[in-house]
Amino acid sequence: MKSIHISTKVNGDAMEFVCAPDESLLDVLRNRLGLTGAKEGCGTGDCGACSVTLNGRLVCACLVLGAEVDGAEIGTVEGIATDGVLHPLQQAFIDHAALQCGICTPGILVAAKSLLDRNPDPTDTELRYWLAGNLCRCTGYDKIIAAVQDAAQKMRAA
Amino acid sequence: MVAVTLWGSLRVFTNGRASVEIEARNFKELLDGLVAAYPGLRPQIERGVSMALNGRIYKEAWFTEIRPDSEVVLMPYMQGG
Amino acid sequence: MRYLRPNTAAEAAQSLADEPGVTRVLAGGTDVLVQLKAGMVEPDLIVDIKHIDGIRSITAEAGGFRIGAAVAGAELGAHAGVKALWPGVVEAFELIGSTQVQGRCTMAGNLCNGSPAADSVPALVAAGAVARIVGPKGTRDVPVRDIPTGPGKLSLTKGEIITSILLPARPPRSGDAYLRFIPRTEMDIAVASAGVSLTLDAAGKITAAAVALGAVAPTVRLVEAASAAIIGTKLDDAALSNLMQAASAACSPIDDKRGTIAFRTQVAGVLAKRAALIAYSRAGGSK
Amino acid sequence: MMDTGHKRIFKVVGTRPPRPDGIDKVTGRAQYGADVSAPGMLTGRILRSPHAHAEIVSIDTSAAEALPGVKAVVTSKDFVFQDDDFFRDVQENCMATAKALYDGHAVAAVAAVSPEVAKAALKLIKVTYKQLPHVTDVDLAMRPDAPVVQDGRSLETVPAGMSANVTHHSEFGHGDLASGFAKADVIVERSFTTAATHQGYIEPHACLAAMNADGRADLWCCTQGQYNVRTLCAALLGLEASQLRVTASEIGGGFGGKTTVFIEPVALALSRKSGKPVKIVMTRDEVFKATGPTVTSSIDVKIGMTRDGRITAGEAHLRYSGGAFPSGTVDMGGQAAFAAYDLAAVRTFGWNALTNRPKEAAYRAPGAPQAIYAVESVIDELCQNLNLDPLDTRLKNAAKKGTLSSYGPTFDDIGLIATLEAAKKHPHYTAPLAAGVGRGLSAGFWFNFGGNTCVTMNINTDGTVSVTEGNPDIGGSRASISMMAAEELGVPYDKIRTIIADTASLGHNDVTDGSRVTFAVGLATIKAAQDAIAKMCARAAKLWGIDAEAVEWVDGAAVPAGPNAGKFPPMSLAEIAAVSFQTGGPIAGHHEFHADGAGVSFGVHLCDVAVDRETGATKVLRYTVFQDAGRAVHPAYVEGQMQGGAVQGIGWALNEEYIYGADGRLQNAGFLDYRVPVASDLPPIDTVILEIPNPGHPYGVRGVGETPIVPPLAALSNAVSRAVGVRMQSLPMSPPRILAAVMAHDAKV
Repeated sequence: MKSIHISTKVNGDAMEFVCAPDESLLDVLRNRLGLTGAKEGCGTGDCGACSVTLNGRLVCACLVLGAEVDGAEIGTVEGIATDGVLHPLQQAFIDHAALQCGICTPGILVAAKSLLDRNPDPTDTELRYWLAGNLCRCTGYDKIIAAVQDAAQKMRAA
Repeated sequence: MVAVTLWGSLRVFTNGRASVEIEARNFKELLDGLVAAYPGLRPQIERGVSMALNGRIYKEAWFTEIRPDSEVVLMPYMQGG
Repeated sequence: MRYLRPNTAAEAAQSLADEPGVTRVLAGGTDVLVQLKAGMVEPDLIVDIKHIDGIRSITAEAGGFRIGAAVAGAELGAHAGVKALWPGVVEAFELIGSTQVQGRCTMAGNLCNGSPAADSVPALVAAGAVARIVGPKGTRDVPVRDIPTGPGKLSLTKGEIITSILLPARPPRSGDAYLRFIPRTEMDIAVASAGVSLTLDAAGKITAAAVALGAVAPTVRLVEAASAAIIGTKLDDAALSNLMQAASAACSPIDDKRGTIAFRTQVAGVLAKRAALIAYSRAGGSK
Repeated sequence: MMDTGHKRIFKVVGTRPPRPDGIDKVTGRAQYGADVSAPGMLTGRILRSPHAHAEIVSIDTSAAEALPGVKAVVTSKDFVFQDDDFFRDVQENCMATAKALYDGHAVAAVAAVSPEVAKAALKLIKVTYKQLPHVTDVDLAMRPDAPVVQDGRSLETVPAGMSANVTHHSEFGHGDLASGFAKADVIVERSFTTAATHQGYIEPHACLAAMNADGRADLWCCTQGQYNVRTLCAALLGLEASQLRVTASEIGGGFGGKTTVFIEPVALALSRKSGKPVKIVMTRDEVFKATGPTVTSSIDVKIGMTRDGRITAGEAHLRYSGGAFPSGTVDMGGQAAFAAYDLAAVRTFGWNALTNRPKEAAYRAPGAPQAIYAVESVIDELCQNLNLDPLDTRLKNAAKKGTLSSYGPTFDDIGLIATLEAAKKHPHYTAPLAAGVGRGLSAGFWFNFGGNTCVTMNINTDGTVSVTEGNPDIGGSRASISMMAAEELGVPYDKIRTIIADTASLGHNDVTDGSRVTFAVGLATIKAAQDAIAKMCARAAKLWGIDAEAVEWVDGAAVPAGPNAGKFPPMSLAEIAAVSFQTGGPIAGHHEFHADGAGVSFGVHLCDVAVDRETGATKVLRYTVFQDAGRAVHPAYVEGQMQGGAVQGIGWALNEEYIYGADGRLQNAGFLDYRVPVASDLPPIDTVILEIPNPGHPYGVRGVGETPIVPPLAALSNAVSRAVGVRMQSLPMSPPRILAAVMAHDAKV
């Protein structure tokens, strides 16, 4: 298999890599770019632990080929905090005990941020459906919903 | 002597008795006494048992003191999640 | 394996036709990458069609809309015009997968995956949608209902790709709806589904109807008897009961991990009834 | 006695400080099993049986070994033969020897320079199988003519003449059943089944092993117990414990499923053979097929009740299968089944049978949810038959201090009645029910464990404290341990950092199981703090020139114990620490022990559901959890355990199940068709924490992690049964099952 050379932007930084044509963006991020924040929980788009944004759209990195992202902009959990300051969502997850084991947390933060970027004031139902593709096995989701709503409220007030 | 309550499926090794009396001052002596008096209990005791002493469960603790008036119940060794 | 990213449909079709090995067309990738991961397929060539000119656009055409083959669910869901004309098709498309999958999945991909349980297909069939196909020998238009021929099987020939799907214009007082049954509220494959499209006269009587069922037969089934059961009625209880019976009678499902024959047969009838009621209301009918 | 703490005013315990692992987890920096790499690392992959049951006639690895880039291939021959049944079962489960016992059973493994080469190498391994008849259903496996999964595994307690698949038999209880049932006005007898479910942790098992030719090895893995991993791997590979250092990664969920080994010994064997570090990461498909789901069960329950709601006798027959290897989980089911009730006559009979399924692993309160589901369902039906309030009926029969429990011992202080009363008083219980909505409730119980535990606490010269414990943090324990250290030492929470040691850095700790960590590690932390305090008091005494006995510790400082001791201002921990080098050297407290006295825990769950009678779909409308936590050290994390456990139980009740085809192969080895609850499936999960202190812990702490998965099964089943007017007897209550029950019922009416 001939490797492909790709130029892309991850969290605003220009990056280049080579990858096999059938290599997923998730494998590229984790194994070639050292960004292990996105997790592989299933590899089939059923758990959301690898959620990232691709040109502003929320996607599962396991369902994107590395070869597809030439010229694209990718956002991962590593890019959510700026200059060492936590994003309100990140702070709210800590404050509300919205994470336990934390393996789903990066994906949920990327997904929740993607929603709040579009809809700063979602209902609980909208939030629950938006996050339906992000499995969490520890929390029962209750505190996740509370944390996102609290962050949304703080972001609206800011 | 200490009266020890056994769980039901062990009674085939104690002539059908649900409770047996053993001379013991601690868990270790109790287990040794049980095996000596009822050799059929040996495999289960070697696999592991817990002891409830006055309602509190001990998983190992050979030298836990047992008094003659203590409530002593033998239980399977448990594992959790 | 090779990865190609052609800029024209003709180029894509030619490279697919020229490849002697296994090929896969990549649009949203939400099925293809799962197949790769599971080792179900090891393609020699993957053709990414997303960079074909015009393939990501939605354009008005003859009173309807032409949906490019690489338009993602989230993009169609944001299109007010299509949503107003064919709400059932849009809601069917939007039911596919999670928010993450919606960012990538396409109707053409959903159709070409060949699953009898594909969500968008019953709605497209009920809508009378037509796929535009480009192949090495040129372009042809084929009704969506004629594309799947069995589980995983299509009427497309080697080298052919779907480049767009046309949702036709429709008469006034028309409505459509799609419902599916899944065990959870999200993230499942349809166990049974129904798409209904209908048109009313000024008095609220149904003059035309199409009822398509999913996940209850090897391909999506357009049920003439179900349409007949409601044409000429105002969806009174007797018509609904006949519709349910006709829909259930048209089912020939399988028992599998997702549902039983009895369950699918029963629920397909229930969904046809409920979808008909929504479509009727959307067409302006009142009960 | 340890009861002095109960009335104390807590300063840190009971507050909700941020977790120390929080920032790492929200920024993506936390390192889980699959997140580390080593220079020169190889990729390990495992070849698995496609058959439910097959003799392994031969394995030819020569073609794989010849493939460029393949550095090692291992089979069962690469492990040390184990005499002991327990170790041999672990080893056989990691790598099959003579037979493949289930779909997905490992038969060989490779290490190669890349995932692609490893994948290609697997295809080159030629395994010749001779397929054997299989059995995956527990009732069928118990038939005398059933295919035998493993012969010669029956314990001495199993009566002769049964199928060789029956490995365990146990009986618990007391009193005379016949006379108990004779006193009943109504007797209900029902049979139930529950499907196998999986813990469903989102992080697949992953490890990185590096082993040298001299037998020295390092292993990084996601586990609930690094010491147990060391014990098992050392045995399977013939290593000395001191030479194998195991480091627990951050763990992405366990719930009991990461209390044993699957890939770790394989990675070590590959590393030993190749001389290079080897990383193995399971795919999700492998997790479902080849790690440890729960038992499946088939249960008969018979309960007699008087007209006024007193239970006169209870009897249960429990048939569990823990898969292809012997399992004693049914013992715990039999002990727990009737534990919530004060009964004069009670008896449970348990059986475990081998089936061609993966070896069961623990899952939150193993064995209890199934048994209690069956018992609580029958109690609910009796309440319906006799028109009794289900809460009052449970209160009338509830176990309390002094009750002879159904599993033998007499209960000490327990919180069941308080928990039931809290549920009765709660607005949820009296909220009006809409038409078609059913309300269900269930009690639940779990034992909770203690176990072997070590803690070291270093007093740093700048007045901060480093705590080292040995249990992976699966529920916020680094926070709760730091809180207990802060409480006992009298210093602020943020002066303490708790880390989890590798196996070389601290003595043995049992696995994180049985809801033991906050109890047992907490207790060790308190004792280690007391040890450090004694040393600090001695230093202060030296500085003051008085006897050590004349110094006591108050609010984080040494003070003279009374007017006779002399008049000195308090000397803080920081002040003592600052001069520790000059007063005798570094100061550390430590404690190593086997913790006993974990208090049992009870919970009561209440739920409202609406069922669509035309499709069998269930919607959970409202859910409230009531549980005795003894003492909630960090209440938000206690709530999190209650909510998470409840939702796992809801999944078990409604949709989660292992589905096997007629060929004995697993049909739904993925999150698409193994349906764990998603956010949109659920309402808020309300929680009410009760605090009935555990007399066995100075702060009153009880384990809280497992009990919450127990009640949801019956709470949901009772709610659904009441909503549709049909008694459900099988889990999960998937829509096809509910619809079939409703249609059968409607056809009769």
